[in-house]
Amino acid sequence: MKSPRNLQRLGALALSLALGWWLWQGVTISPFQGITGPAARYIHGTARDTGAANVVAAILFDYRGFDTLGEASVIYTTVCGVALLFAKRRYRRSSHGLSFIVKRSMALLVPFILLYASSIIVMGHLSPGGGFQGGSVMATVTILFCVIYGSSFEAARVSPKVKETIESSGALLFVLIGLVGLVTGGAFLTNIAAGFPRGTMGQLFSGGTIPLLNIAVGMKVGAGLSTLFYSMVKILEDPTESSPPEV
Amino acid sequence: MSITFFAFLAAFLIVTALTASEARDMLSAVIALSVFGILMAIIFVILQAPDVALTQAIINSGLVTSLFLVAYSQTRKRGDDPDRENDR
Amino acid sequence: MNPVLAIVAPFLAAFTIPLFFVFRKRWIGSSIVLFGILSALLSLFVAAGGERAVVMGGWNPEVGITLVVDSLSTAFLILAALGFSASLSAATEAFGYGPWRFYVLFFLSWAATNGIILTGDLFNLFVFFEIFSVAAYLVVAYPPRSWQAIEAGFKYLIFGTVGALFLLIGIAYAFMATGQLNMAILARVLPRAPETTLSVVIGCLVVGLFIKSGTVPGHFWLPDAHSSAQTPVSALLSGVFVKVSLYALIRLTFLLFGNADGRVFFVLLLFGTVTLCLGHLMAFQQEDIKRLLAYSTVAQVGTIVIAIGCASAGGIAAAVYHAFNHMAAKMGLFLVAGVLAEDRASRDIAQMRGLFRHRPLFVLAFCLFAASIAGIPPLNGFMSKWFLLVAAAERGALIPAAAVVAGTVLSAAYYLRAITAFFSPAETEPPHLRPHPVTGAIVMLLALLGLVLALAPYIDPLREGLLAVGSDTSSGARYIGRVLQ
Amino acid sequence: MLPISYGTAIIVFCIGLYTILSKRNLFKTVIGLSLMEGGVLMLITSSGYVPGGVPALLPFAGGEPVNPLPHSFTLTAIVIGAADVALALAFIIKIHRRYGTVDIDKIRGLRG
Repeated sequence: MKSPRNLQRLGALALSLALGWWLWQGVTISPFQGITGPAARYIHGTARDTGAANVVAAILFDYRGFDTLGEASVIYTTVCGVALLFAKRRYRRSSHGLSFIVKRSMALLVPFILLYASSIIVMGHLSPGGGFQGGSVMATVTILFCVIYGSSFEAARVSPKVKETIESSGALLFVLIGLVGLVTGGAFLTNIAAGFPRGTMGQLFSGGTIPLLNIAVGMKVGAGLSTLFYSMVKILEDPTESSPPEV
Repeated sequence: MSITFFAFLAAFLIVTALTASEARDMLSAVIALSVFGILMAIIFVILQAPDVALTQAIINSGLVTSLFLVAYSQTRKRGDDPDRENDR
Repeated sequence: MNPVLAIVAPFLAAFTIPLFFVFRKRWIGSSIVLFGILSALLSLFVAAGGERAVVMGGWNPEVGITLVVDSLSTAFLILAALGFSASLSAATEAFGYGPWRFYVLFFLSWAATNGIILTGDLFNLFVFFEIFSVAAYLVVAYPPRSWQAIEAGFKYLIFGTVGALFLLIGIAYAFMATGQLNMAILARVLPRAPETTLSVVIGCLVVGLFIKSGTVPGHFWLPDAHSSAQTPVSALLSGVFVKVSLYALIRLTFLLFGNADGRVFFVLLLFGTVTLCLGHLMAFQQEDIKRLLAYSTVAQVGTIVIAIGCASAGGIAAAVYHAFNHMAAKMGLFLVAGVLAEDRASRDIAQMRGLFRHRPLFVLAFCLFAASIAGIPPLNGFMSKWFLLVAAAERGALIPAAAVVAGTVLSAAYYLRAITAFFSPAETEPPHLRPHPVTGAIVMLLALLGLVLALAPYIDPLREGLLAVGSDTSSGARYIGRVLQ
Repeated sequence: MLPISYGTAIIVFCIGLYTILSKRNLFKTVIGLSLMEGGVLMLITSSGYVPGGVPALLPFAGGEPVNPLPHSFTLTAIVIGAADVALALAFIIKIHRRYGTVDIDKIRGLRG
């Protein structure tokens, strides 16, 4: 038993080392000659093309917005799948939560966390951040609630159906904004060319569809990750689940 | 940012990765993974990628670590969690 | 018709079904059917709309994400539309409309499949592969109370994620070397990259796609996933999902590396031959009918990889033709096997005696599909293998060609074993279980499709279309011109 | 600086692969996936680094910006990787319900 195991480890080590050497050989570090290709266009054209100040947000939500739709759909798929895997379980208190003082201070803290999350989402086109980051911060509120109040509390406040609605509406909003471009501008996810206002760079209302798409993604990710976390917390030993069905 | 500091961070990153891979105690491995995520976020800041660093800090070291902990606590044997005993 | 509609329609379905669940539960069933019809029709319209390239957001191809319809993607769009609608109909009969989350995943995988087929951007390809894979792990694991399915889904997840990471690192190296992501532009600039970098790009992309498609070093997940899943899902996995990874393999090898490095085709020939032999040998030993079919799928993947490895227009035409034939036959085989296994409440071939008297039409269809996939003349499977042998002979690849012929004999032997069991008399009368009108109709339609495909080399438009797919794809010039016009 | 960054990324990727190939605990497999993903992320982000560059936020204060395109890929890849890991953990909980263990050797369907 001992020796095949060691042999397997040795094989894995040898394979990993060989792969690493091969990958290292393939790295090309050429002396820097300025940014070329599409990236140059993104850097120099963002202000004119989109009106956003954050170039990464402009790439994510305008130039390559289709990638972002796909990326958000991966989370959507995962959430749907985890909910499918843990379907029809009872909700259960995992613990009674922490002390009164912690609960009170948490209650004071939550509005500020939510405010921070909203500002990350809404200012996504101006500063680092955006729908994904803000949505994740919102989902962290779920985790804090679970830790501090015990897992039954959170389900009583925000029902899973509300989260489901928010998640799906966020996804639909993204597609519908894309379809506006298809109707007016001739291409899916067209931003400025489809008539969305560019605004003044650096202002809150600028960048055409970018803030809207950020909000859509924030809804989708925030509700989705919160559902995901909660689906994994709520499960418990189910005595009816012991016999595996055949075929 | 000096090269020495960057090299130190990189070495530390590899050490945490090895710890996450080799630690016998699963809880230590998960904590090492969380530290790995935070170090990675610092390296992203040095590489001038604030967006990526923010996402990495929130998602990889926060959310994924908490999911790991949830999964770890769910997969321990029944009865060795004092909280659950008090519940009944 | 804008090609993006073929991707957006299934996405819309996936995003609205949860809203129907929350607000209007009674509409779920009809909305699933309507969205299914809509998605299939839009895919076919896009396929019929002729060659075109559109860029998302109205940018130029270098800056935005391009969607390209050319002859190869047209062929695979039609394949996906046929396979998904057949599987959807079978699923509505098998599961009803209750498990709406399953249908959400189903539509997401449909959208991702169309996305992989249409996209002209390397990173976008990875993103769609990831939606596709996550949805695939979960439809394999459905229903969540079946333990084999959960284990198979987890195994698929580990393999699939490693494959995806290899794909991603390959894309990262390609981007590092050139700074470009559009596949048409990469086809021009990638050959100028240093040779070692190019070999890393090729190696990582090919390893990733091998794992995703179930070619030999990464085939361990395939038999488990295909045999543990529910019947409509197994049919979908073998009929469409495997082909999508093979589509990406055809597209990337010919477009990016066709001119740069011919050695990749030798690798494909080698691993294709190994996969073919291993698949047939393992299928020969199986007692479980769904595992037998799953290993047969491994062998057919090997056959298609050999056809790609021939590196010629004829080889691509054979690969596409064989993909269609395998789709028609293997979907039918899985659907029939599912019905028969349900009747006997067992998937053991030895238990399946006397089923011919019980369900004669299903068993006859099984015989037809088995004969077709084994390659009995003059059925469609024989035709595509003939094309393949011609292409292999032109390339001078005699050992793979011999392996294909030997595999034909071996597969005839194991299918004959299953068919003998169906026709031999039974000790106990099979119980009469519920009828399967929809599955029966789909099986008949697939049989009809198989017969039409057998005639394809004699029908001028179809033959010309196949040859055009081969010649367009092997050079890549037409694709590049279409995108960069 | 760039060679260090690339080298670290590749080493981390290989540590992850070694973990997946050699460990028998399902949690370790998922940790390995996480490490591999971290390696790829670092590789992509490094490829966008420009010596002396500033973050790609308009207006560029004090110099040439770094390449923002790899950053957007990394963002996408982080989110996708987190989704994969979450799904794998959900599967592990589910498998633990059946077998009461997370050891690959003791789980029938995952051998071979």
